[in-house]
Amino acid sequence: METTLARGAHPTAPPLLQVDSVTLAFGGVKALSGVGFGVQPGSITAVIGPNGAGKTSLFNTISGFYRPTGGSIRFRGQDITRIPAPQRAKMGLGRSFQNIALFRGMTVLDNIKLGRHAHLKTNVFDALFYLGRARREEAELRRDIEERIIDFLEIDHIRHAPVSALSYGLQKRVEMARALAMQPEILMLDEPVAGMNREETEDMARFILDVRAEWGVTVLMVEHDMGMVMDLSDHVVVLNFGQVISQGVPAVVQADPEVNRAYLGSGNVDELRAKLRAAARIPTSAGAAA
Amino acid sequence: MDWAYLFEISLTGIASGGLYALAALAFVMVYKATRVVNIAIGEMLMAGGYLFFSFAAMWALPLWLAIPAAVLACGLLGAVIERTMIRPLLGEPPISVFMVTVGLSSVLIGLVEMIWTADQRRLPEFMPTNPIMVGDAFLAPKVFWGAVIAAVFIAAVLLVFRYWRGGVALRATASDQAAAYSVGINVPRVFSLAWVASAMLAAISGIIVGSIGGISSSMGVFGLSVLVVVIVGGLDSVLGALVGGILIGLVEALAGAYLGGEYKLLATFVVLVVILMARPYGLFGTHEIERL
Amino acid sequence: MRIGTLKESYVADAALFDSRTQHAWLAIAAVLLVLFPFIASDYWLYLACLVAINVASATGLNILTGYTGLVSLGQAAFMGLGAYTVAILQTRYGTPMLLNLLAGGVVAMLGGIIVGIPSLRVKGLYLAIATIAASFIAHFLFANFEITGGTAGLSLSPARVLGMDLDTSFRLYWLIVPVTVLMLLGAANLFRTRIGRAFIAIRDRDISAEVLGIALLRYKLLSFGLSSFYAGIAGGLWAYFFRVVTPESFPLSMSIFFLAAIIVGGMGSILGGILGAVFMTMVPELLKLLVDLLPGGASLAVFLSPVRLVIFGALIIGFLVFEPLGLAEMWRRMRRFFHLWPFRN
Amino acid sequence: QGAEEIVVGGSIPMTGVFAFAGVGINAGIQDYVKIINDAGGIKGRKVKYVPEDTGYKVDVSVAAYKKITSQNKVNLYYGDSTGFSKTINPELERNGNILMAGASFASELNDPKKYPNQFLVGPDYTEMFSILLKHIAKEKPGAKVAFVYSDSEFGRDPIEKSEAEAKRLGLSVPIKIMTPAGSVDVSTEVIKLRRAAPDYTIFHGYILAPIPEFITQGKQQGMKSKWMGTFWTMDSSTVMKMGEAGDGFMGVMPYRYYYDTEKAPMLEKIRAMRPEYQSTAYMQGFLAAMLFLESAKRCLDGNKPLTGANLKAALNSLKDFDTGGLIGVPLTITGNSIPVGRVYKADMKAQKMLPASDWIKL
Amino acid sequence: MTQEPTDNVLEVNNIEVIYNKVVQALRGLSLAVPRGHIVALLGSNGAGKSTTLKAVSGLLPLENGALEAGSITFNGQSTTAIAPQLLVRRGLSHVMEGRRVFEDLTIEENLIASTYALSGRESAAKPDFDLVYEYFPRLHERRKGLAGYLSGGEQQMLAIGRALIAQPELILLDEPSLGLSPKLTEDIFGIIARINAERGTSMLLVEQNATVALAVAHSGYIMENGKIVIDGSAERLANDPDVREFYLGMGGSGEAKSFKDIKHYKRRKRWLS
Ligand SMILES: Nc1ncnc2c1ncn2[C@@H]1O[C@H](COP(=O)(O)OP(=O)(O)OP(=O)(O)O)[C@@H](O)[C@H]1O
Ligand SMILES: Nc1ncnc2c1ncn2[C@@H]1O[C@H](COP(=O)(O)OP(=O)(O)OP(=O)(O)O)[C@@H](O)[C@H]1O
Ligand SMILES: [Mg+2]
Ligand SMILES: [Mg+2]
Repeated sequence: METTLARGAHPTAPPLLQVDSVTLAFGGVKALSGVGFGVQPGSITAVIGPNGAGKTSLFNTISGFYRPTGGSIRFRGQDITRIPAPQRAKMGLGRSFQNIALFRGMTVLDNIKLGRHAHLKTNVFDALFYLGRARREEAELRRDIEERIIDFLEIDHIRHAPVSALSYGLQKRVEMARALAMQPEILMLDEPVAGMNREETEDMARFILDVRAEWGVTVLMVEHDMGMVMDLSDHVVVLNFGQVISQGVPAVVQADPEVNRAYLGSGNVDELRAKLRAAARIPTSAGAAA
Repeated sequence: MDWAYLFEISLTGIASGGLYALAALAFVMVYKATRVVNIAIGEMLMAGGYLFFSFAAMWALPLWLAIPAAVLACGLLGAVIERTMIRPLLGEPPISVFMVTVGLSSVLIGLVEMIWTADQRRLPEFMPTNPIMVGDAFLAPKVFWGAVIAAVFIAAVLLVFRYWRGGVALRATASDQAAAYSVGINVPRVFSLAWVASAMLAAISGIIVGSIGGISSSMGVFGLSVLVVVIVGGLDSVLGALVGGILIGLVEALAGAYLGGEYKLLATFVVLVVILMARPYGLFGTHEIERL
Repeated sequence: MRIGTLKESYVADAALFDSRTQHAWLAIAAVLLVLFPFIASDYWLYLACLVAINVASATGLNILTGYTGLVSLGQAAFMGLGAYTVAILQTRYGTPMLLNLLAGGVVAMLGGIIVGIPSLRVKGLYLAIATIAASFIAHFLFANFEITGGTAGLSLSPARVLGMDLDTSFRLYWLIVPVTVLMLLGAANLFRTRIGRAFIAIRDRDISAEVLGIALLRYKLLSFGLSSFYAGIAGGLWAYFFRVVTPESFPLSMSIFFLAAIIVGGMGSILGGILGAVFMTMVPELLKLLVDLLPGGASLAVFLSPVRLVIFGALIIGFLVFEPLGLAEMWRRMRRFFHLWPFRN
Repeated sequence: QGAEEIVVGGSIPMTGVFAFAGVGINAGIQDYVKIINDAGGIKGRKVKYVPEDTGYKVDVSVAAYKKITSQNKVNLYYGDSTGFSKTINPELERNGNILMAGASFASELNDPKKYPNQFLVGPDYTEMFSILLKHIAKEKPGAKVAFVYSDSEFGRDPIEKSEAEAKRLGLSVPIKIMTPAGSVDVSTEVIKLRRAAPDYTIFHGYILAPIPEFITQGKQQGMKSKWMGTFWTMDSSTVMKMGEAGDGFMGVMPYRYYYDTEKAPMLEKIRAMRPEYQSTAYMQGFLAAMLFLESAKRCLDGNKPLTGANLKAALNSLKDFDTGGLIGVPLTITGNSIPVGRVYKADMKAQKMLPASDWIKL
Repeated sequence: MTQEPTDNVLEVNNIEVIYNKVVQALRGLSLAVPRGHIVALLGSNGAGKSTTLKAVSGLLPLENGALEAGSITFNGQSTTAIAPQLLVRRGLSHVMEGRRVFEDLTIEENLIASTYALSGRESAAKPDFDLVYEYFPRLHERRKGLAGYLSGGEQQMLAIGRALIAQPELILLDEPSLGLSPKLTEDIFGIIARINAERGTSMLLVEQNATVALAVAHSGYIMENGKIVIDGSAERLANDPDVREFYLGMGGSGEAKSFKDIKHYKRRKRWLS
């Protein structure tokens, strides 16, 4: 704690989240090896990297679903490596999931309310009798969610809909709402715009910017949409084979030849089209020979 | 320690475990392809036993005809069950289908009582009656031959799953029905096949079990031990059915011999819980893949 | 949006019964419940008490299985724990009835929590079958101990309240039905709060629930505990109702009965638990009444009895095939159809 | 008032595990009631029999009781199980107008103080054992007797007391084997039994299975034991199902068999009504009805109202009552049971149960 | 094989789809896939793209959906009465949204399962695993591993590989780029183009990434709310101002917009008026 305070005098603030040489293995597969980076408070930090690089695993490690085999994670200066997942949620680590993990048996509203779970105090007796605290707490929660989150994300028309009937894009938005209801200090979004077209991606980008501006929430996201990552982030971390191969401001990362080779590709439609035409001209016999 | 006694008891336990294994195999067939926990497995055995009884004792067919006829008839019953009760629930949660099989067991018991009355009955004797002696240890001939038949079928099924792509189709269907359709697997056929095969195995098992303990409309309780066996072995594992069957047979025999009859079930359930705590998917069951 | 459900405040929106129509229906139901004992015969009163006990226990199982997604085949065993606790307290110590009931609930709850411990690792149907173990272990305990009266079980004197013996269905009705109604209200309240939401989240996807701040083990055990507390109270009522408890009073088939009740009624719906328990208890009786109506009467009964088993099974199957969401869903659909009938506002 | 019907209610297990007996019981009661009604009823009052199926489940059985009693003024009631008899007892006492008997022979019920309005239509299970043991002690003094019984209330009922009784008679009990309910394969138990080498083995708590398998395997292993059973096993058709294994099987039977040709006018009547074989459960139901209605008759004869206490007193007033030969000796009922029985032995060639002893009274 | 450019391998006419007897997802949708062409189908979330594909491949009933009106013909034959697995065996493969690999099976077993698509085919072609491994060498490396543990991109490769085993005439591809890295997206689309060019396989391609979709497609459709709103050649679509703004993310003057400058209000799409 003291060191954090001491370093607070430095021009760069101490990182809100600090990942230090984190290693994670599944049997023989090393999903992460020695990953380290920091997330500055108030920043938008993006983690990018090829499929299977370990981005989601990294998120899972930060939020406590996986125990790292080595290394440490510090949040607000406190070592949280050994703290169980639910506790971390309570401390202010909110997140959304890559493969939508909404609770399909609940309405949108209940899904969002669930996000607040760790911050509520109702116990079984309160709940069974629904008097006093339970009643007050629920009313309070309801107002807060309606006024701050549902309005903000423009999902008022679906608040009573069961999530299973929503299209993919709306589900992603509800995921974000639920993560916001967790009152996070750091909001971790795993591929928030996957499966969205350009227009919907723009909406989501606006939400992310607004969340930071209005609520002062720090954002850590994994995303494959390079347009969005490069436009929004302050800091980009590139993973490959479980290792950080590059990090820095977007422009630096984009210029890194290794990142280009492993991850970005050409990124230019005309170039791509030319490549495709070329690919299409490969003689058919190549397949048979192999 | 009376080693001869221990040996004799264990031998018996292993052999009677073979009977469990065969019934468990019938259960596993259905689970493997359709993810249905068939709680009516005991009643399917019963149906097989009664069909055999009808053919052999009431219609007086010769044995070589009565047995296959009972097995085929039971297979037909399996097909009917699949077509009318299971297939309409394709895609519903497993617990619903589980409950359908609860209803099924009630229907089967009712039908048996309607057709054959609720009296206990004995099946005609058809197995060799010469006692089997292993050294000084005595093994009841029916149990021995039952175990041999069970072993033959389990080996056959293991081979089939090893070398026939139908095994893959079965597992693929269980894993994702829509995707199975989309790769050209005839999902309804897989369902029917699994149920027919399971019902036929159940019939064989029912004939053996019935010839040892007689048949009655409450014979379905045998299914309970079968459930324990498949859980211990792993719901979707053929090998698990074999190993689980033998293990449970052995545990029951030892508990019965050294502790007393009231400890038999208790011992098997304690074993069950201990194994599940160590291996939540049974000894050989497939682990569910859980990723966020 | 439907008329009649326009909310004026968030509080009104969160109320259990949200429309005037519902309030009217509820009032009618309450009046009927109060009037019922005065107009019903002993037979119907007996069935009403039995139904109420089953509703209480089914609701408990619904909390665990319907809402938390942990399938249990041990509900009867927990009822047995409650029933034996009450029987022992009543016969040995003569403690007051409400205390005994509460103790029955608590003992069953402890049993439930112990049985629930594997639920963190063992999932789905593996867990369901592991809970069968609870049935057998409970049976073993009941049958082999002095204090439980061995295989012969225990006989109780009637509960005494204010110097009055609760020894008729009429008198017991006034104990059983209010307790059940209270338990139903408790369960309904539960699902308006974070605890109920946590249960549902665990059912829908336990691993993501954990990352969202729900301590899995704690809530799974809580669900087991609550569910078996309900079972324990129901078992206690059962003990006072039948006044004999034996190890064979709480067989596995009874656990299956409760599971069937919530599935037929509708899992994850309080109304479903009620409808299911009513349905499953009453159908065999109604089928008998039906047989009585047929010409031929008693002699036909011999032949028709197994037919009832078939019909009973077929009804379960039929429901699942044609309405997998259960009676509660049918009810909702009907209500949508007549949603304001007959009270227009 | 004189024309009011006498009502016999019944919780009868026509489905479920006990259905085989329920069907016979039902027919037996029905037939005796018919005989009485055809003869003009009792003092001009007709008898009405109101049965209800229970599936052998206690709660359903109680529901049946409630249903029948709330629709009829019931005087006599037939119950289907020990559990039911115990559960309904407080209700009987409260009601006060009903005398009850049933399918249970549980020793616990043989207690006029605890169960004042009930009786057993025969010896209780402990008494059945005593009859068998008495026979054994006479046939082979000092014999070794094994008990094999099921892990249920029914099975465990007589074991403890009978072991003491065996000692008293100079017999030894080298082994008691309890089998779990519903077990199919009994080979381990047979091994245990063989090692104890009993002269006699008494099975109790079963209907048929697993007795035949026990005997078959026992014989295959060279056991020389004689095999015995108690009432519910002893129906002729049940024993005949044992096939070869059943030859020589013995057991205690309180009634005569349908086909017994000894002097029994009532059996002849039954054979006239029903030309095909009737089970011992039928006899039990028939006799229950006979005792019910005899008690009712005595009450009416004595101008006493038909209350439970009066009916029971009337029952206990039976002295050397002649059952028309259903039971081979005249009856005197002092308590809650009728402690009489005879050992019968299976003859597979004749496909009949033949007497192996005299009537034994305890 | 005779290839006429006007010959349509798939024709969908005026179909309507209703889910759970209440939710109408498609309202009179029509489209055609010319033989040998790649046709892109674009549209926003919930427009009904996946529903269209499921209607074609006959998988709707599995999700409580029903085709209420209209017709679908594959190779001139109506598909409505043909069981889904038989459609696959006749050469119509569907790569479903969200990959849907058999998680408990190894990669090799996933491909073996796919060989059922060849049963009953007259040409009795032998399954060609090598072809798949040649297109996707990564799969060869991991062929003994469980498919459930593959990363997203690898699962997508497997899903396409499975379709290839079936030697289809027409592949329905539902969002193949979902969750794939930019490079992998390019690679996969490269392979899609190759498969089309080398094997003449027709494709109906549903995709959110309009940029790459229009790069490989010959022509395309854009749908909203269960209906087609625009169609035309890939070039024509790429030059449509609305498509440029809402699907390709270009400002009025043609340069790419930055996500940082997005307005809180939006211009209305012309096709909605
Ligand atoms: N529970 C697990 N068991 C075994 N291996 C796993 C598990 N979870 C992830 N992996 C492996 O770890 C590696 C990293 O997976 P991860 O999901 O983190 O990738 P990712 O970077 O998020 O990829 P994508 O962009 O496709 O989502 C992969 O090779 C994957 O197969
Ligand atoms: N199984 C279902 N049950 C009920 N409604 C459904 C179901 N599947 C889809 N829908 C509804 O049908 C409409 C079309 O859905 P569809 O999945 O076809 O959209 P899509 O265009 O593929 O969207 P996305 O880009 O998000 O995948 C949506 O409004 C959706 O809510
Ligand atoms: Mg990921
Ligand atoms: Mg889609």
